[in-house]
Amino acid sequence: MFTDLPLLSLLIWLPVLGGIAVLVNGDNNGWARPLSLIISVVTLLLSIGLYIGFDNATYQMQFAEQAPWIATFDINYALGIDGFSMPLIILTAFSTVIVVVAGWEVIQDRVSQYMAAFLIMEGLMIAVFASLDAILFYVFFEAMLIPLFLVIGIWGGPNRVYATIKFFLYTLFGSVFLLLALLYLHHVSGSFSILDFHKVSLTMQEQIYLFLAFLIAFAVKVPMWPVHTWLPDAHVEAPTGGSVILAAITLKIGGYGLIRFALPITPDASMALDWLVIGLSLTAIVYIGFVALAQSDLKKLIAYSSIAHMGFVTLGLFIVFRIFANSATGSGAVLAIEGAMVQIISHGFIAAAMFLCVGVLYDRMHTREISAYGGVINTMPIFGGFAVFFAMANAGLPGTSGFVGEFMVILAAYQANFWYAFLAATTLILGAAYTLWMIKRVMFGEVANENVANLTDINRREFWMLSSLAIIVLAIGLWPAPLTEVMHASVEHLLTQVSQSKL
Amino acid sequence: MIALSDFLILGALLFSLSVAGIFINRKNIIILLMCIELMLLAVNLNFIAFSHYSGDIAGQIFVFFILTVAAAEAAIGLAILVVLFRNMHTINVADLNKLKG
Amino acid sequence: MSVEQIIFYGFAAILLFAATMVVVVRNPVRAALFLILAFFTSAGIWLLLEAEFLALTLVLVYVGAVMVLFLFVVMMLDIDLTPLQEGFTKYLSLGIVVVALITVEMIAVLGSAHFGLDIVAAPVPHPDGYSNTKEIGLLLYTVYVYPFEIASVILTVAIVAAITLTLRKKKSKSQNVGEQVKVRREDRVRLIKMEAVKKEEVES
Amino acid sequence: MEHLNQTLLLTIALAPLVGSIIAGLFGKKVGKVWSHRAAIYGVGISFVLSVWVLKLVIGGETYNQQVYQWLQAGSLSLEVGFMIDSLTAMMMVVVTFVSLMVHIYTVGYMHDDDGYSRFFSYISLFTFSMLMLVMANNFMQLFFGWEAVGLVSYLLIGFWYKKPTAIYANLKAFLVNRVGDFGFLLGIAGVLMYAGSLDYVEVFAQAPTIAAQSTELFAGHSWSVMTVICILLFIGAMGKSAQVPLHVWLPDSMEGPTPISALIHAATMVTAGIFMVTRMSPLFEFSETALSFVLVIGAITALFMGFLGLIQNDIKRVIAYSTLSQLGYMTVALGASAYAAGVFHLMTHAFFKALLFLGAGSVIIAMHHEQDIRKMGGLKKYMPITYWTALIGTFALIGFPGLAGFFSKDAIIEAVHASEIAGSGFAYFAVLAGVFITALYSFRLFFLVFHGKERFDTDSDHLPHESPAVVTVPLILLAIPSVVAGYFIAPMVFGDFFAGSIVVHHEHDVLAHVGEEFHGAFAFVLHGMTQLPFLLAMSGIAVAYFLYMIRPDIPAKLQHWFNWLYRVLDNKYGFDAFNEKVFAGGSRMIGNVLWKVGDETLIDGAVVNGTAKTVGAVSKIVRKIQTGYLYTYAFAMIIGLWLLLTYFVV
Repeated sequence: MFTDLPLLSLLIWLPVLGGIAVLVNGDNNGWARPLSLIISVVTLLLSIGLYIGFDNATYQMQFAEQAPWIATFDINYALGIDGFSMPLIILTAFSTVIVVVAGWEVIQDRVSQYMAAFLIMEGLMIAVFASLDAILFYVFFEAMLIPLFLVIGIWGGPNRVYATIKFFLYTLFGSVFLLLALLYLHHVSGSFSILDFHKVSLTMQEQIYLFLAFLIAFAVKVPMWPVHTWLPDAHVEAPTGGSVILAAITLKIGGYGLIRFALPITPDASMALDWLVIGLSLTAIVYIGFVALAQSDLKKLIAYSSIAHMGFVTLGLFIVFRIFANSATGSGAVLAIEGAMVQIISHGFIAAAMFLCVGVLYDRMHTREISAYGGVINTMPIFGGFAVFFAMANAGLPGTSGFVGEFMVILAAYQANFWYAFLAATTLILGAAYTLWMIKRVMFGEVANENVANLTDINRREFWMLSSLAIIVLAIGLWPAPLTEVMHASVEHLLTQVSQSKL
Repeated sequence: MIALSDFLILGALLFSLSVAGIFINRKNIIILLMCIELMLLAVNLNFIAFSHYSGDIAGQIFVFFILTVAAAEAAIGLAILVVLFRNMHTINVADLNKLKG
Repeated sequence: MSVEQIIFYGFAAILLFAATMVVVVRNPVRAALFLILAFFTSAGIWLLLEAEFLALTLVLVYVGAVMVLFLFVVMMLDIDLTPLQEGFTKYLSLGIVVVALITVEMIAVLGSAHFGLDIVAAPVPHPDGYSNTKEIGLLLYTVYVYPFEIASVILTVAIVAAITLTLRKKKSKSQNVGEQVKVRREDRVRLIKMEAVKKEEVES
Repeated sequence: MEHLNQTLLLTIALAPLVGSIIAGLFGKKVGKVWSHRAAIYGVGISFVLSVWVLKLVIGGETYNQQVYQWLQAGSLSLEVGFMIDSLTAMMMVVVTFVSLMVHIYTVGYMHDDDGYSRFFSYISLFTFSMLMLVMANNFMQLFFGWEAVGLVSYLLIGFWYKKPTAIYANLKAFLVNRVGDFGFLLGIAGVLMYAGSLDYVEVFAQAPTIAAQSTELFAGHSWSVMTVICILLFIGAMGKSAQVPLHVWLPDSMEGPTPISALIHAATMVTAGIFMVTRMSPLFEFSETALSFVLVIGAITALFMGFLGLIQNDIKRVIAYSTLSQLGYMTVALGASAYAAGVFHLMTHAFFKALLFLGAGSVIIAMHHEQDIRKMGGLKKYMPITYWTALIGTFALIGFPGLAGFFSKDAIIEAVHASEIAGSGFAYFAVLAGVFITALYSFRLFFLVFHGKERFDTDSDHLPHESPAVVTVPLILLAIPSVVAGYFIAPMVFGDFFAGSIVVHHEHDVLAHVGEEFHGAFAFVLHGMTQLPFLLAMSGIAVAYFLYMIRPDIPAKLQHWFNWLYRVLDNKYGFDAFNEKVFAGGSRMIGNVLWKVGDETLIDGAVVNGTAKTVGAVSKIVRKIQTGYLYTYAFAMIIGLWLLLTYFVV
């Protein structure tokens, strides 16, 4: 039944138009929240239709739609998904529901605009994942920043102007190179279709330049060291919902971009420059792990931990070449790519949950300083349980989704080089250190001060919000197979693409 | 017979004069507007001369449009001037520096 | 010297003189009047070029409407002329140099070397019964009909814009019945709760 | 249920989990009583079924099947499954038995605690995790159980989350364990790389091929792959089984409630490392280097951690150091390829050490949560059951002939004596000296607690009295195997009980060597009476009696004379201070430097904001051109016009 519907278009335009409807409806009649919730839930249900109707056996683009958009320049409204983008779309739809719920009581100011921003952003982000036309991708890639920019700029913290400008300039800086690369590829291939880009053959020099352009564009998004410094600032200033979307989806676009563009379009350059990406990823894991240890601001700490976790994504994507060189069997390479993908998805849930936890505390205490807390679990036992659970997930405990991706990538990294695995595995120690030290200082101990003593435990809304995330995190951790199954064909296809020289 | 070049040179001189006018009357916005009208006149002259000598009436059509637009421009320009004067009590271009950073 | 040449040079001389005066005179009223002269003479020159319709349009539209508008504005505004004259000589020399350079270059390009009679021959005069207006009209309402329509829209917009810009909003004294009917108690009456205060405290 | 099957095994594993969920998530709703009932029933079911499984395994059955596929990547399939053989079955029985005892005991011990249901939830969850660990048939699941027991340990050490020392200790425990897991995970990755699978059977089948390969970790130095993998795996065991230098967390973990000290930090979780190495015996056998490494680490732990037990005054810490030392013994056994002896000691140790801890807990209840042994004494007459069970536990610990500890420990000592791999000489000395030390500190504790004068307030109304039945019954039940478990030595150590699960290469087979002189358990006891270890143990008791009963002034003097030595011991060889300063402080400092200098100054300051500042500076200059005056722009336009014109003309 789902194949008959233009499901992707629905997923894109329902939230966008719904967002506009919420905006038009305004703040006065109290419909902004329920309407937004309905729209986001319907979108989520529709997105689950993607999973149901998805054919695991093929790497071909599914649910494809095609219509001319700007015929003069051969730009098409081409949509389609494969095993990489489908889980990300569901993640997006899910995160938006969570964000709407998270902002239910907290946002009192300009509710309709807040909700509308997130709904529109949802549509745009789904469009980013579903676009098969380079220009379409680029347009959504950029347009998505606008609602996020507004969310941070309007509902953000005291230093939000600095943070938003930094965030915006950083990402724009990256995307300029992306646009150049796409235009050049159009020049070479005579089409704007991403799938045609995959097939075009390029000289080594062309590939190097294109690869660097892609890398800069997506490294900023991921973010990779050393272009990561926008993230902590943006997170710290963003409202909870903004942080959730930022961590859960926006960063993923970086990893997705590398999968969709850099690896298949420029496989030879990726191979030649894999040392660069691997080096930066390992730096991110180790360096950022230490930096996170030194943070005194809850959100900064989690933001830094996000960077370290995303290091696994880029590491997993680019160790495949070394694995090919080292072993005849390809299972290590599959493990690496799927590990990166699982890490992407899992981090989406865990980081979202961590930011929601901080949000829960911030709503009550209006501070993010770790030193202002202490003994929170005495007054908020249920919340404490969730916080410890998500902290463990963040530290990569087996049984939670945080473990799966890291485990797969570390296993694969060993097959590339022992020292890669060695450095990557330090996250076991560092990740546990910064997360649990934070938990110790915030949650445990005697009640630190009167403010903590006056805390009330989470209400029903917050409980369901956190427990739905907890269930998913646990489910993926205990049985990741349903998640990885959908990717197999696409991963295999990607591996054949990267292993074939385009010279 | 009058050569095409004569008309063109006349147009050029007219244009130069109006440019000079902009230079030396750089504070009086009314005269600046008048100089712009003169400039357009010079351009129109060129159009008509070319049209005449090449026997193509399209040039005259363009002059027609230029006249239309110039009339519109003059009307709006003067309206702005009036509003400006009403609010700032001056038409001195040197005082119109609100955009200066 | 043929009649045509005499007319041309005569008109050209007047045109240049008028243009110079527009630029040089300090009083905007006089400048406007000289501009009118310039339009008139150029209309004459256009007649030489067999552009009768445009020549008349120039006189009618420009002299009759635009320049009157100019004069009207100039006279309506109470302009203090003294500060506007500042720097007149300061930029004169620079202006003359730049303008002279431009002129020399333009004449070098447009002069008889490129556009002389031997290169561009004078056209054959049109036969009797030829109507410039008719020709323009034919073209204007066929080939250029869309630009023509757009031009008309531009004019309309210009009119609207000019009126809107200069329109002064006066405080309307008319009553709005709707608002009067819609009014509620809260809009008019404010109930204030005040603590009862003893007399002594007030005094202290 | 005639045969081993999935339903049976799943029931064993999941029953405690169900109990845990009932007690944990619905503890408030079902109330205290049903919380502990749920947990105890869960573990009880597991125990009964585990015994059943053991019986089936003794009958010759084995089981190895997947429950579900966890993940598939390419040709690699990661599964969750169970492998049941004699080793697993024995571990299951030990774990569920001790766990059941502790569950029952907890009813009394935690009676008045606010977190009653939560505690039951945790220990049941622990039982589930531990069962998953031992029943695993692949490395992934092993690692899952491994980390899960670590998590529960973290939660339980920090059970009293208001105590600053407790939450310090649990963080420390988790992090130190993570250091071990770091190595363990790398080891697993290595296994996957060279064996192409994580399934035990497939990996073990490939062991010879793996052993034939070598790798270069540092350029120019060729290492045997098997050595690298085994040492990495053993680093995991070092963390979990608290071997030097990753032992630092175990003494601090005594901040947790006593029942979990017995269950997790003495009987079961800390022995997971021993279990793991035993399970991996088909791999370790291929690397003598790794075995030597294991042996030496174990020997160091066995001896030097024993010393520390001599000067501790906290009743639980003394037992904790004794646990460390005993874990060292087990590790030594592994290093000497006497896996069966190691596992046997694991089992006997689980019984008597749990007994000792629970006995200590009983004393602590009686002393109203006073743990300092200097403030105890003469408790014998107040709490006879605790006294006698503790006496049995202590004798078992020091290896008194006839009790459980004797058989296992003597087997280890004999095995090390027979071993010929590098480091066995030192290890033999260490385990012998360890016997004396063990006897000394054990009886120091025993005498100080139960004998001598009462050093507490005897006038008060709250005189110590015997604990309730829920406490004493588990003590008695644990005392029984502490006595009799040793007689299983014949099948377990010298027999073929572990034949299917432990692989020992002929040239390392010390137990076979020792076994040649084994003529039954009673002969072993009689033989043991004449041997050096027995004499050492007896002299240990004698010295303890002399120092702490006859001349209590001497220890103080000794402490005075050997002040430097005392200080070294008191500082636990400086491990804690070193870790605190170098690792904890160092990484915080590195973090701060990277953050302040790397991120804020270099990247943000120089590059990001630097760019912004450069742009600002340039625009400050450029802005001067932008006067905002119309005529300036007109002027610029005209100049531009002229320039263009000139360009085209010329």
